[in-house]
Amino acid sequence: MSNVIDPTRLTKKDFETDQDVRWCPGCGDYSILANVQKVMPELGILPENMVWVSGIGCSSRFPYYMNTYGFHTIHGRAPAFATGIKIANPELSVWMATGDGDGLSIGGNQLMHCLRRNVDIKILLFNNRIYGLTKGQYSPTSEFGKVTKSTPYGSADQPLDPASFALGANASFVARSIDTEAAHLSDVLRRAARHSGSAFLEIYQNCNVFNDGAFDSFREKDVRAERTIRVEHGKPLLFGANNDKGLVLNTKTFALEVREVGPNGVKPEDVLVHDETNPMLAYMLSKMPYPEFPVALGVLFAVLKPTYDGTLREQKAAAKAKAGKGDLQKLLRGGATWEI
Amino acid sequence: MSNVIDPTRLTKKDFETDQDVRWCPGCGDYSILANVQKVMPELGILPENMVWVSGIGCSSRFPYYMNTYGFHTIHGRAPAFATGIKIANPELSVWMATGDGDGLSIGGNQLMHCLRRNVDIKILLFNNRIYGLTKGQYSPTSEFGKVTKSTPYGSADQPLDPASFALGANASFVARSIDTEAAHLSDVLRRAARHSGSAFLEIYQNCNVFNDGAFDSFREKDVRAERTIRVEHGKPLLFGANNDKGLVLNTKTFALEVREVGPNGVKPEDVLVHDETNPMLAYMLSKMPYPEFPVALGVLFAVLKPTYDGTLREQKAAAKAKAGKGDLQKLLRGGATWEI
Amino acid sequence: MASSQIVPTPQTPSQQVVRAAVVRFVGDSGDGMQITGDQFTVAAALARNDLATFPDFPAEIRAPAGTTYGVSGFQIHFAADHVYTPGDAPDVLVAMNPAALKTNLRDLKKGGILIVNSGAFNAANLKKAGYGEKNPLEDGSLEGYALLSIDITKQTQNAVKDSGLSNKEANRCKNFWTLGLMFWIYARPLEPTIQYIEQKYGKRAELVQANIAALKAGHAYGETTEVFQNRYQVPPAPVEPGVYRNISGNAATALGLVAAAELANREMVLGAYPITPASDVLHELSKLKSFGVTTVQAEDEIAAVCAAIGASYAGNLGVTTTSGPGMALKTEAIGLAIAVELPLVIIDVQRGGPSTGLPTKTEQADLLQAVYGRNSEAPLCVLSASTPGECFYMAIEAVRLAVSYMTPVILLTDGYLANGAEPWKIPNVADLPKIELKFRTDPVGFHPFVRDEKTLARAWAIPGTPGLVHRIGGLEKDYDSGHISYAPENHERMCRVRAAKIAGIAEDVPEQAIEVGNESGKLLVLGWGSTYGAIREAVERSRARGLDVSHAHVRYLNPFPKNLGDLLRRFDRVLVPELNLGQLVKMIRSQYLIPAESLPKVQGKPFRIEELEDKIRKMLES
Amino acid sequence: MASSQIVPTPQTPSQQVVRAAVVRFVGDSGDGMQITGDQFTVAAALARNDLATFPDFPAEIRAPAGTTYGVSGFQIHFAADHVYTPGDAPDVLVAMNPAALKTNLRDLKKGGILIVNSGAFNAANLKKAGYGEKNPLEDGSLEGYALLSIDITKQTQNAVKDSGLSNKEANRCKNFWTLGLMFWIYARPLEPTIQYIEQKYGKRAELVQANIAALKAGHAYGETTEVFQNRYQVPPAPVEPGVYRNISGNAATALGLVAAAELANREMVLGAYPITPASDVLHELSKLKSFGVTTVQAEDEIAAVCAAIGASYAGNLGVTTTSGPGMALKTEAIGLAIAVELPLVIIDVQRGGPSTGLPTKTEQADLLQAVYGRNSEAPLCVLSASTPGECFYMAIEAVRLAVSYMTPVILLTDGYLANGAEPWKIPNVADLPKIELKFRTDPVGFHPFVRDEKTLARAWAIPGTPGLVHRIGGLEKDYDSGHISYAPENHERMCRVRAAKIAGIAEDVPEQAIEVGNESGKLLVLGWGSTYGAIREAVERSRARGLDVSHAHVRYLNPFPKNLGDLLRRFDRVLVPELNLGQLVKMIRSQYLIPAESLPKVQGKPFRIEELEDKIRKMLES
Ligand SMILES: Cc1ncc(C[n+]2csc(CCOP(=O)(O)OP(=O)(O)O)c2C)c(N)n1
Ligand SMILES: Cc1ncc(C[n+]2csc(CCOP(=O)(O)OP(=O)(O)O)c2C)c(N)n1
Ligand code: SF4
Ligand code: SF4
Ligand SMILES: [Mg+2]
Ligand SMILES: [Mg+2]
Repeated sequence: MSNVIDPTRLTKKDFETDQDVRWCPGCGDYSILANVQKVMPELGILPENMVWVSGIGCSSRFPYYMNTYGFHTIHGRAPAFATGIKIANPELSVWMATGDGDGLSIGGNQLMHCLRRNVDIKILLFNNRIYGLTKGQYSPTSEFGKVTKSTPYGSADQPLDPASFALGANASFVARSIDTEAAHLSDVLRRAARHSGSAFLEIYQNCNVFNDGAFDSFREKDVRAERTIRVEHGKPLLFGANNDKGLVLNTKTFALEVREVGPNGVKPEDVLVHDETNPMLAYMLSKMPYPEFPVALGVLFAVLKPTYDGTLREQKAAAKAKAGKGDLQKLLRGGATWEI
Repeated sequence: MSNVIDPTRLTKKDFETDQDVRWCPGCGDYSILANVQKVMPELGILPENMVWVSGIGCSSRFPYYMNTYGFHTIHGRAPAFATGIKIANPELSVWMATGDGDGLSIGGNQLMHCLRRNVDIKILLFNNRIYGLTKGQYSPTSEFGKVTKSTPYGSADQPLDPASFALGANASFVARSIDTEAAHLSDVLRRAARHSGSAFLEIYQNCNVFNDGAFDSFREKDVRAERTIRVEHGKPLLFGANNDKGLVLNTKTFALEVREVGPNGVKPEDVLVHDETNPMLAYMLSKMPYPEFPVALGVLFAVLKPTYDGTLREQKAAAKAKAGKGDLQKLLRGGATWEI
Repeated sequence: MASSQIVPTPQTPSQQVVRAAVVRFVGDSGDGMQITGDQFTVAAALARNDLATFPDFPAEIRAPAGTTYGVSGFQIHFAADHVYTPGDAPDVLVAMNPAALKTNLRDLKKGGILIVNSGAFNAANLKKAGYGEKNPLEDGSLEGYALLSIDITKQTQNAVKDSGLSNKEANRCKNFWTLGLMFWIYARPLEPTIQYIEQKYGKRAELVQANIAALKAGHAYGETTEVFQNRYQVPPAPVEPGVYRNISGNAATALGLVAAAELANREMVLGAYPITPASDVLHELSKLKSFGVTTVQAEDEIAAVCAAIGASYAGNLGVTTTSGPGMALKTEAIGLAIAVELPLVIIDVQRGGPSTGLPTKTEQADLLQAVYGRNSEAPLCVLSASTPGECFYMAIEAVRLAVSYMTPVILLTDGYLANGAEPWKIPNVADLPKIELKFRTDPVGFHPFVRDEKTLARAWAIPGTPGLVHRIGGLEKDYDSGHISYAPENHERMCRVRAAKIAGIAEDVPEQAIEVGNESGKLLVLGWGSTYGAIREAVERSRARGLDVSHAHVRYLNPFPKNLGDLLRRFDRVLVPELNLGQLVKMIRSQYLIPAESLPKVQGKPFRIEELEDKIRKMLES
Repeated sequence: MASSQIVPTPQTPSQQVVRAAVVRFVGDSGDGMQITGDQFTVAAALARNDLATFPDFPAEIRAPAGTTYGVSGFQIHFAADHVYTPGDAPDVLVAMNPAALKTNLRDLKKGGILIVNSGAFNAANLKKAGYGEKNPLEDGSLEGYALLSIDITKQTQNAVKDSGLSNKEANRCKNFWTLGLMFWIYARPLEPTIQYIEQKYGKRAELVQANIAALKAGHAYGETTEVFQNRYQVPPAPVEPGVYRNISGNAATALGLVAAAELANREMVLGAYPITPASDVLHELSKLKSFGVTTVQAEDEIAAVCAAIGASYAGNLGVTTTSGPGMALKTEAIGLAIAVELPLVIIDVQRGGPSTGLPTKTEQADLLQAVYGRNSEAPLCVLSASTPGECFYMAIEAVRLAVSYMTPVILLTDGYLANGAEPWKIPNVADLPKIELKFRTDPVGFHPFVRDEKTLARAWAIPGTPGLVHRIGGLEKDYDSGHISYAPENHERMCRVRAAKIAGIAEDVPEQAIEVGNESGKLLVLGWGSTYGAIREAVERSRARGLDVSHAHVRYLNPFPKNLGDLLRRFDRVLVPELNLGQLVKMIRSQYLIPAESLPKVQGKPFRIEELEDKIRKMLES
């Protein structure tokens, strides 16, 4: 066939569709799309062997813009569709795009069970802390007291932190990034892509129409270094424009503290070293209250454990190996029979 | 009226119904019921001001046996019903009974959102690690590889820990107890009852028909002291028949360790002291792998934050105070009008 | 009555009286067409025209400028006579860019006035709209219309150049320039809009000034240039005296619910999950805390309805609002509300389907789901509203029936009613009948399923009531004690009493009336919901042409009014037009065994009056 | 044919030939009545009787011993002629305790044999059963029956006393003692049951020995005591030659699905969430990994159906199984499957409702939900099975239609079919027709909604296929390109083509046949689903009495077989008996405008043949 592509020679173009992209001009979704389209060719997976699944929301329009197989399903249930797809054909690389409403409000249960089962799919949650598509109601990640179309008196809900939620659900891979930071986002996308099991990646995404500037206080160029911390496995948890601040454990109170590092502060050895296999540390990092603490970005947690689809595949293979491919006639005859 | 009861003179009898209790003989649910009926009179709440809400499952039959108002709803949604009840009438003391299937499988989303919102209801999750009512399928808390009616080859799911899940959902009160330990269970019930906000109490419960002995390895009399640790706020995290073992933090690996305490082991001061307001510690305790670590029982976490219903109530009161009780005629006239 | 023709004739501008007009504004989402339409509506209302409006939003939040799928529209029909619909085809089309022209031109009446912003007809926009290299303003393809091609962009920029606005902001004033021009054409005063601008932009003086300048400039353009042959005047309509406002269906629904709560003297809990086109009911109600309304934006539709049921159980009015896909999710819980017999009001603002379908478009295809879409025998009451204003009264009716019969009631509205608007005579609150509502307090003879002999409603005994402590649930209950019962005959008895209770509502609702026409005859057009206006107008026009046709409109869909069968049988033929593939017609045929015929339409849009007239003519000729 | 009377007459035991018998075993959940029933069934089957069985479980897992709601029952009807139902009223009732007697006596035929375990009639049990102080065995209240009061407890204890079992374990052997006695009465060999005991308790020799001892003792009791006047012999039935097994509806459904997967040469993914009475299909299928079946016990019904749809999308056979409340939850996702036109098989094992209702009881009340219970115009195919064995074939049919028409197909069974069983002639796999199934691979002219001209099915192009990369979703799609489209006429075109596709299935399914009776006449009894046996037998009996009545049974509920209307119109009257308040009858009346009459029953139990005969008689007399 003429359209056979060499998987090692894929380019960004191979992942772009000819569909008009229908997000609002200026929406953070554009840069996420661009980054994904940039990273995908590196994976050596042909577009035809990749499926993007989504629910409903602005973010869930994502599959339409990827030149791969795509399934824009119903609100909140993408993890279940993705699970079915992955089980039916484990050869496929299955990706999911969801929003803070789609994934954490109506779809909280599907997401939670997908993560705990460790189905081998990569999940991008676009967190804009608002319902974009339905024009501006608060979401489970909106701040307490947030005034929106549906909460003129301020929301009465305590928000959820997506990464803490994922850790509570026993996710095997939990990471965070920001729409505007191309390099960081690409790195984390690569890590997610390579993870075997459910990879959960929360991306702070600006909705410039209904929640503009939600993340400006830590993502703007001038504050970024002071207000975020980039965690890397095996590296000390340092941040600040001059890497002069660090996270230190107060063993008395059993709590993290931000400390100056250097002559006037703690010694570099006292700074905690990031260990992405440590669930406690990951949980702590996910829950650090802002703005007292910086926002943790990067791979907070990553461990390997059996995947749901892998286990099912093995069980099926083992059953076939043991019993041979099932004999239908024998099966129908089952238990006690008699002949007439 | 003749049936006015003095709330300070309530007895267990006041909370018992005349309905036949329809659990299997020997089921752990009986002792939970007995403990609840024992503790309720202490709260000084008249049965008529208490509502028990449940979903579907053996455990969800609970309301039928409490001589209070009760609503046996549909599978998994009890938290949403309870939320509606509490908002409609904040004077009511609202309690919920659920199971590991009802609360964590189909009802995971409702439970999660109820906990994060911090609705002022008390939630008892009977965890028997099995679906009792539907006769023995595995549940989200069943072990990986568990053989049940629906998983003859062993389950392929990684289980969820209810307490970790609740912490991931930002619950304000998370506790654990066991059906068979009356004193402990009663204590924790009292604490839950007094908590303002969502109180989440997981109770290990034996289903002697479909998952008999699920918790025997740590709840049997002879092993109990060695295999469980009773956490108490402000007290060192000691366990063992002679309180000779303790939980210690390895500050290098940032992980908990079990250590002998005493001349051959660590000093008593090195043992961690339980702080129920520390979410990190709570998360660690909830996730300690068994049997390398003991099972943590008691109040793992408890903090105060605004309740959902309380905030809504205040908003309503404030709005009325500010605008006066709404004037319907004025409202109907709304924006631009014209007269003919 | 029919909107008249407005064909410009070559004479000097003079005020020509027309009985009616249909105007449509179309432009980019960012062009402010909805504000333009709203202000034009207010002007027509203040001039005492009867009117109906319909906005048409794109599905995208903010589609890229210039695209056909980003076009936003607003149509208004205003008249000196009664108006029942926003009109079939506009007399005047105002198109702010090529995409808007492309997607709307075919609706414009032959010879109608076409006002376009030529400033937006640049190469890029023409291409995006799919015109390619050709400019329709120049290639003669618009010859059949009274084309007025004005560079509104430039005109506006000139008008506001002193305001110090950025170019981008200056451009945003285009809509007020256009409005000014339209006000000139229809001889409307500018003052109300000036007041509106002052209120809206009050905080930014430069915006106030610029927008007013644009408005006046547009008006002056009409006055001073000679392109216009005619100005039009639409005399006041003979409407009932009273205080009026313009109201959309969603706003009316929200107000009806609040009014009902007040009439029943109960607080209300709305459990809702946002969904187009129902979200505005949530938005409206969330403002009304001082009326004792609590809104719960739940995590999903299931939790939303369950919270509402919980609230009803505890003695509040539990309400939930949604649209098709959300309805599908609520059905299990609605079944519980039926089983435990608690009041619950469910508003389904229908939209195009199946599945996600056409979320911003209208449809009437949830009827069968509403009546039958639950497991087992789970009867409930289904109502519908026919016009935006009627949503108010049907919402009250839904609450009344829900609390009187201890039952869920589904009120069906749709995207067309929800967003469409009409002038609404504001009722006098004192005149609205109170809703009787009593909680059980007497323990003597009490059990939770003890029934009122007449209504068959069970007792509503709320938690907190001494002496009535009890448990309810979804398992079958003993008729005589309310305890769980699996007894065979008891189950049948309970199924039948639940059915009888709902059937009995027919005794408590108005008999079916004929809307227009005779009480018997050759043809009855039987409608329900938002098709009201189109059917009514089509039947009136047909009767004016001497055809023997009547119109009846069903508001009570389950149970039907008790005289409906008799009424239908008085006609030789019955036609049922619906915005679906034939749902009410199924119910009618099954219940009355009459060969009612279906006129289905599923295009995400209402019927045109003409389509209905054609069908009526054909049926009566054949 | 009718089960004959077994009235004991005072003579020495002799083998009396009867053409049929109905036996019911009832006792505590712990009394092993289901095992007793199963073994008795195997014995009847081996004796080549035709038979039908029905177990009746309590809703409680293990209700406290001695309670009425803890009674577990098993009924078998076996005969020398064709058997269509488990029988109306037992000829023999075996009651192991007072509660069992209390709840079942009224069903026993007048004069029937009543065997009771008098050992269980102690004060405590009598009270729990609600007999108070009175012992029915002693107060003469059982006079109308051939009462055999035996202390089975003591007899069993004596029989097994050498086995070294504890008292509790010894008591558990009662059921085999009882079975031994029943085997004597019906002259059955003990060997197969002995083998069964050996297999089942093989690991514990003392249990093997004790149970066999009990079985033999019961048999000997019949032989040696003189209480029995008669032994009965039911001759073999004239059944088709072949290899038979006993099969329940749930087992047949599971096997049908696996067979279909094999016939289509596809692997299957079942997404299911446990729910009574559907769970056993999940249990059965979860064993069949070597057949390429993967079962996903999902977190809820929504995830279950979504996983199945995902699997279909990826090219497997997606199946989901559930019951009423679960169906309600799946409707939104089923709507998506309709919109994206993917194959999906949905098995709804109906149970008593509304809401949680009567979870362990049967009902046919999900029909309207299956046909209409989705938002908007969302047509799909609905099938039903009439007997346990037919579940196998209808499951295959569901798969065939789903993949041929790229559509969800709902197969309705019910609790009665699910748990009831009948002898089933095992088909020869080689004789089952293959299911044609082709994935699209050709990129030329491809778009995801390009259709087969004949079936109107869209192309099934699965991920992994080079050159066919595409996106699908729940928004409306352009007919000609498959891209998202909100165009009005296109939406109507798509709605109509989806409807036409489903309607077209009528061309591809068997025409409706008359089951029993003439092709035209005075009365047609039209049934569907599990009422098959009762209707068939009632019609046969009525015809034997000379009444002009026929029976037709609809398996294809949407669309109906294309000749159904014509067939119905050949009868003066049409009666539609259903285990609901009248659902099929609504569809029939609406579609064919014939005054079909409803015979509803909602008691959680099947029709009795007599009820139907009565109704037929009344209708033909009136
Ligand atoms: C069953 C159902 N309920 C509600 C909706 C309406 N709806 C569509 S998207 C959405 C929220 C989207 O929020 P999020 O996932 O955060 O996406 P965003 O638009 O912010 O990217 C809602 C409520 C729907 N489509 N289906
Ligand atoms: C919508 C719905 N799906 C499924 C069921 C069937 N069902 C009833 S209880 C239950 C699981 C109960 O498990 P759990 O909550 O752990 O309760 P337990 O019986 O173990 O106490 C299931 C699946 C149902 N009643 N409703
Ligand atoms: S509404 Fe917000 S999230 Fe949605 S496309 Fe627009 S900017 Fe992006
Ligand atoms: S099945 Fe298990 S959980 Fe349910 S009542 Fe019986 S012992 Fe208890
Ligand atoms: Mg969002
Ligand atoms: Mg359980």
